[in-house]
Amino acid sequence: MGPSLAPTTDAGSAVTAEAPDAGTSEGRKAGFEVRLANFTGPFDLLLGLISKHKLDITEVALATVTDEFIKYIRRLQELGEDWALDEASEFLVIAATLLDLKAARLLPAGEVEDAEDIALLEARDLLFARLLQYKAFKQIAGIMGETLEQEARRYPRQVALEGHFAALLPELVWRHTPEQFAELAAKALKPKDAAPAEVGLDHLHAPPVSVKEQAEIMGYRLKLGAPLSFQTLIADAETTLVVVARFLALLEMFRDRVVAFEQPGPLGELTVRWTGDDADWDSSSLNEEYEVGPDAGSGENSSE
Amino acid sequence: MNEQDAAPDGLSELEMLPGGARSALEAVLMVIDEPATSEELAAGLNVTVAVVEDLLHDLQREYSGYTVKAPEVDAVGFADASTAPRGFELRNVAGGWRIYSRSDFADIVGRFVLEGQTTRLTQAALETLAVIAYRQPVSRARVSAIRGVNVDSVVRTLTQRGLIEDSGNDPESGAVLYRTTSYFLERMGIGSVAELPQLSPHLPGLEGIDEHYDASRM
Amino acid sequence: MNEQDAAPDGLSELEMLPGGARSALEAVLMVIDEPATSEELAAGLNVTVAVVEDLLHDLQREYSGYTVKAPEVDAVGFADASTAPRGFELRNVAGGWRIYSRSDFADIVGRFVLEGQTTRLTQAALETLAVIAYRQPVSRARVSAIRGVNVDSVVRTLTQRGLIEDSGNDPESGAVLYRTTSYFLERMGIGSVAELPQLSPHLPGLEGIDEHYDASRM
Repeated sequence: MGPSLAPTTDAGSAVTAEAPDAGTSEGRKAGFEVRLANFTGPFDLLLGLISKHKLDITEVALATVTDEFIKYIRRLQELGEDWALDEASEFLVIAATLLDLKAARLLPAGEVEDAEDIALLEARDLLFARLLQYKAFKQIAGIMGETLEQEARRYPRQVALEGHFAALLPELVWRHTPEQFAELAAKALKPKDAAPAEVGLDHLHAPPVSVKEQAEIMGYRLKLGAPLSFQTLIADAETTLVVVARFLALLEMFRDRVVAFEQPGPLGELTVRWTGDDADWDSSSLNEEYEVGPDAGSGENSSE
Repeated sequence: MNEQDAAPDGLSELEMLPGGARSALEAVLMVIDEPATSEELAAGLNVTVAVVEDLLHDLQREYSGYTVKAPEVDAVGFADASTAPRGFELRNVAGGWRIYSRSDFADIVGRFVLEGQTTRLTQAALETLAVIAYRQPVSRARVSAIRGVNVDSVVRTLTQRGLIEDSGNDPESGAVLYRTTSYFLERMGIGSVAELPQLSPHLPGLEGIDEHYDASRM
Repeated sequence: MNEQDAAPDGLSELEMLPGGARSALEAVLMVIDEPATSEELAAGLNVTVAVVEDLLHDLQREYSGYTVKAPEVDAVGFADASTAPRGFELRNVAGGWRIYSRSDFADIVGRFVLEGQTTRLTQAALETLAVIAYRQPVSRARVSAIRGVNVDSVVRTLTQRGLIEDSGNDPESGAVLYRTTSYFLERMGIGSVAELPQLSPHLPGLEGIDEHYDASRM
């Protein structure tokens, strides 16, 4: 089960993100709907998107996808759905994946020369490998689900031991004092996962990167006045994740009308210029969606 | 009891299943833990009590090795069951029917049961017992939620060991509730569960833990 | 197989009992509450593993309605089992043998066995379980990476359901590693994880993703 993606006749058409409870009749329906119950993860969604766009990733307008998500998440928030936060945080993963994919696809064929191009191609392969893997697991999960269901139709015989056999059991060795037993109880009763108050971070491989924080860093540099190329802006990025976060941050800042872009042509150098008239601008005006990333407390180390 | 159209005994529906009503009844008998009355069995199979009782007696005789001519025999027919007794028997104890291992094999079964038995409780069993002792009466589902693992088999072991027992059903969920036994108190060397040491020194700040678990239970 | 005098396989003792070794084995199967291995059963019956496995397969076939000619048939003989399947079956799951009600009767049996009934797993839980089953032992981080989402709460649910368990820590990262349990095997009706379906046929190219996608959608 994935998001319900009705095929669209017009690839670039406007999209609608429908509420989970909206009338979602199956079948051919123009547009794109994400149904909460069917949404199980970014790969799921990405598979859906690729499917929708017939695998031609260059036709996936990133802005469109972004808009789809933002609308979708806003809608959820309006509805007071608790899931919105989780999904918003997953958006970053999707966006990064899409960016990788798109960047790789945009490379002119046969012109793989410098290391960066190769790295991008590798990223694409890696992504496809991950998608394939995910798809395989998804199918296997389907099979396992059917098996479990089928097997649940068989009930094991698990009856209590007949009294005369139970009586044969050797007397238990019991060495616990009431105090030791109480200690055991205390340990057993202690909540295993202390609280939902804390979000687990141990699933993250890379150190957390906050889009807001990156926006703050770039805002600081750009506000100095001189236009900077994207290359310059990411020159000090230690990981790909930081690059992605900075790119996303720029998109957000663009929406916020504090930066402008110039690019002479496809694959040309992207120049970023500060256009905000508000010298006090800071990342707090950015979209809430990004704030739920692994590092929610952005502002703290904002001054680089 | 439940009139079908043409079949007032309800048999026709069951006869479509492989082995028919007899096998359906066997299926039930094989997995129920508590003895079931003819009425309960009849209701579950959707046949009349008379039909169920006929079937029960047929099965009982068949398991004991007598030749049975089941009434619903057809062309293929279970032309007939073996004449050697099976390893199990169907018994009517205190008004309820259940399958037991045949008493002829008690020595062998007893030996098997003792094999690999330990005289001490596993850590899992001890912890489960502790949870039950301090939260009784309590359902398996709740113990499971507290322990974070499925406790079905451990609860069975503890019951078997006489340390806990069924104390009726939860009025709301209908789930079986468990409590500790007097044998447990004996082993602990205390007179009542009220004498169990207070948990509070071991559980700082866990007030309201009950609600937490109940909420997260399902 | 049935040497009387020297009886190195231990059968002779059992053959004196009504129904012989076969029934003795059945009797033991009646009291186990989790799958028992051939070795455990052999030890309990005091026969060789080979003998027990022959008997197990005979019983299995017999319960399923096949005509069995047991090798140790004697004059009285279980001249032959019925041709209709019984209401129960003997299965080898999670590395052990156990009696189950036949799935044809699930609806009827379900009316009696309310407890222990399992709710269905969500799609997210199934996918996580699949990844853990095929990649075990595996950390949550790795499962997360494969599924592209945080799996913490799903892992907790699966642990609570007894389908997966902690299997120690990764020597390098120190992360908790998870593996499937024997309860998982039981629920899947397989003997070991090696019997899970092959993953490779599900790894074609992305072409035709539409169909797959739609097909797997519901």
